[in-house]
Amino acid sequence: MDGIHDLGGMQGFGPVVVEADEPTFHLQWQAKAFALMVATQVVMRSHNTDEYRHSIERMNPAHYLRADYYERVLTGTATLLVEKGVLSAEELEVAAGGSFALAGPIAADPMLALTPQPEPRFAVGDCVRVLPIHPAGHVRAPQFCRGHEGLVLHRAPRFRFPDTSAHAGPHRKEHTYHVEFAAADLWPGEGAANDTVVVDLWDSYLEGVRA
Amino acid sequence: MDGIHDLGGMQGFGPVVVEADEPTFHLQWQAKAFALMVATQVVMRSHNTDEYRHSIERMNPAHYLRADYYERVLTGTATLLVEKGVLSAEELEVAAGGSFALAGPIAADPMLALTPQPEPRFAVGDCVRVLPIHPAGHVRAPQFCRGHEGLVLHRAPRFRFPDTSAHAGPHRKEHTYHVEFAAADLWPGEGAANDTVVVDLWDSYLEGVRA
Amino acid sequence: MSNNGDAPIEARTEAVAAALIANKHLSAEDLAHFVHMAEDWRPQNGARVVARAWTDAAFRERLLTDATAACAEMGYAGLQGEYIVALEDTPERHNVIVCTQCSCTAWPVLGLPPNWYKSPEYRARVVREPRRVLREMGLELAAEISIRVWETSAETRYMVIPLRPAGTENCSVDELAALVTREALIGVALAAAP
Amino acid sequence: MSNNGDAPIEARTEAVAAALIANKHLSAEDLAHFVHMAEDWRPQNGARVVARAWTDAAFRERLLTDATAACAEMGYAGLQGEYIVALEDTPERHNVIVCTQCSCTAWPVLGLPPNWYKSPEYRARVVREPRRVLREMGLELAAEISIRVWETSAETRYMVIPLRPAGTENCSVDELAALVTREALIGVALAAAP
Repeated sequence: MDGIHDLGGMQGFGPVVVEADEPTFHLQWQAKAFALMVATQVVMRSHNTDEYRHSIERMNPAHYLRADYYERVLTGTATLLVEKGVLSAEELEVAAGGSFALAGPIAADPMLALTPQPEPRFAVGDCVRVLPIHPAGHVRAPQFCRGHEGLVLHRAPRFRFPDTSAHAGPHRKEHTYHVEFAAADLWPGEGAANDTVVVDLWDSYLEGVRA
Repeated sequence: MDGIHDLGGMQGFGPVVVEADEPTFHLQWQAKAFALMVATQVVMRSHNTDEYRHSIERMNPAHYLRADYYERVLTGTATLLVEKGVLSAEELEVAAGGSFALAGPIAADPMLALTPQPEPRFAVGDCVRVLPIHPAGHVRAPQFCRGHEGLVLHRAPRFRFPDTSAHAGPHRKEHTYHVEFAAADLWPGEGAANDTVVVDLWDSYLEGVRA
Repeated sequence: MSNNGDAPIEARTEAVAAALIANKHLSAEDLAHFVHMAEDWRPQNGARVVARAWTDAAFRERLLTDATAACAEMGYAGLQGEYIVALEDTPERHNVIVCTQCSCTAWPVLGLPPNWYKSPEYRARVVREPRRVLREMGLELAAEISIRVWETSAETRYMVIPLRPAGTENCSVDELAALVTREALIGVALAAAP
Repeated sequence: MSNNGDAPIEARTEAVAAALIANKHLSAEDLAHFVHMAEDWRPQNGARVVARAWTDAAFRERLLTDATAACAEMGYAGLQGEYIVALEDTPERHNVIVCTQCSCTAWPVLGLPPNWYKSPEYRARVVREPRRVLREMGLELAAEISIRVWETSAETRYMVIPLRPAGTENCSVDELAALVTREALIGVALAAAP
């Protein structure tokens, strides 16, 4: 989905503020939210990582930007526990003593019909183009590189295909590629002639470009 | 700028809630914020409408989404009054009795070098493509149509070119065109075969497409 | 970073107004003037334009050719009404207006836009999934009716001329105007049945 | 609509934890286990990897060929460390890591990511204007040095091997590791001078 989480290239944000010697967790609830996120996936196996990432993406954009990282972690996890029927929204609100905003629903038709690519189609040095897709569900090709051409720097092993994995689609694994894009092509006018952005992309997201 | 204001097509938002018989203003401060917005432009001539629109675009995205419409109106207006030296941020905070978040600064290099087009280059029925531009300053070609082809339905009169008008560039007026895009081309997979989106675009934003 | 620690919005608004008035940049009367002006911009204005177009063929022609002049003829002109274009619905095509980047509207004929029109929800969604948004708002359009969404990205300000409802042959112009809501002028509703 | 009226985040977190524990889906020990695990993931781990790569040519080769195995060899493996790739800076090219869509990081070698890495500010800006962001963060790179920004969009987890600072010929491996901060492992800082 083209949601607020897909932040790459959005303008209007201020400086990046670094805290010196930042601890792993600042507050106890943050440690607990992190542990809940991992334990629901690893111990309970309530949902997988792709479903989890998508649950955060479905948060209302205003809530997403207002929330601390660990509030997003908790909101996504709680949303899935409710959607899977493990807990109810009502019991959470009673226990929390107030409102408990969850993420929005999954789109009606979240997956595109992208042909599975169990065998790698591309090699290091190939020129590829990212398909100009806009799935309504989970997808891990950032908008800023869609439609653009890049060069394959590296081929990684097969990993679960996130679009189907997040939406209970057929089991599917594909290679990913580290694809290098010229910054001057992604954002003409930013003046970064020799800078590049490398995006790690599943085979299905790509098409070959004849040299 | 590719800011949070350019919302067309962003996913993750919930239902549109209509209030029956909504009044012109719900609260007195909203009426005053509106009047300040108009009066600073029309009576004081402190800044023009393009500068004003851009001042709101420069709000921090989290603030933008959190704020009521008239809080955005006030924030943009106050930002320009401070930037123009009419008021100081300090006096505003003293008078308000607390913090007063303003919009962020104008980008260092806000205008692209788009060739002025004082004479109309296109006519009704022409096929045009929106340039894949990403100016760091004010621009009124929404991201969702950039790079896409559309059909000219109508040619409107000359109006101030917003990119230069917002940034004290050379005086410039150009025709705008009502350009129709196929929804299925803008967002493949949404299933709106016979729907279209018409965007009102300045001549400079376009290039001709040979049939 | 988000800024939640701001002074109340009433105090911030008052701070700007008071400073400009104290410095004599503006008067309290200036502000009152624009508030009154805004209160005179009402969707009833646009409704009267529509009702006249339904009943006066020559006016309809003028409205479709030059809506700015046709609206001015009825006394509706001014800020954000400098170049108005009227969009006439047909049985095959439905028109909807949005401003995705801010909230531009033809103030003199539609009034200041309502909250829903200014919401991120409407601005983000209606260009991409108009049929679903209209359905959620209570307007179910047949699949064969195509939707044209008009994005107010430049200086043209639009108004929709909805289809005249059946059974209104004997209605007066005032009765017809009463069938046209602000929502119908924007295209998220039809003109009401009498 | 934004949701400002929520119960405090502490209460919401506790509500989820208490319900899962009450229903025996999880135990308090499970939660404590993952908190302790996270506290063992420290940027000092990655710093040791870098220091060894600087001083042990055979290890550097293994790290560049198969960083997952090379890190595991030093005991750094586990969640979000299933496929690690090491990015070696050169005098001509500087590497920076980001995750624009969430905040993925190689936990076992970098630790959980710091707040700045998870902020919308960093995620939105560093892919588009890396040179300006690095400058604001205190790292001014010469114009002829090209920047490669690595977006963690799939399952590869990256770590940067910064350039070994001058004047460190006589430093021990531990002394070298102390020069490598979390920020240097992500690429927004250089290894410190001794």
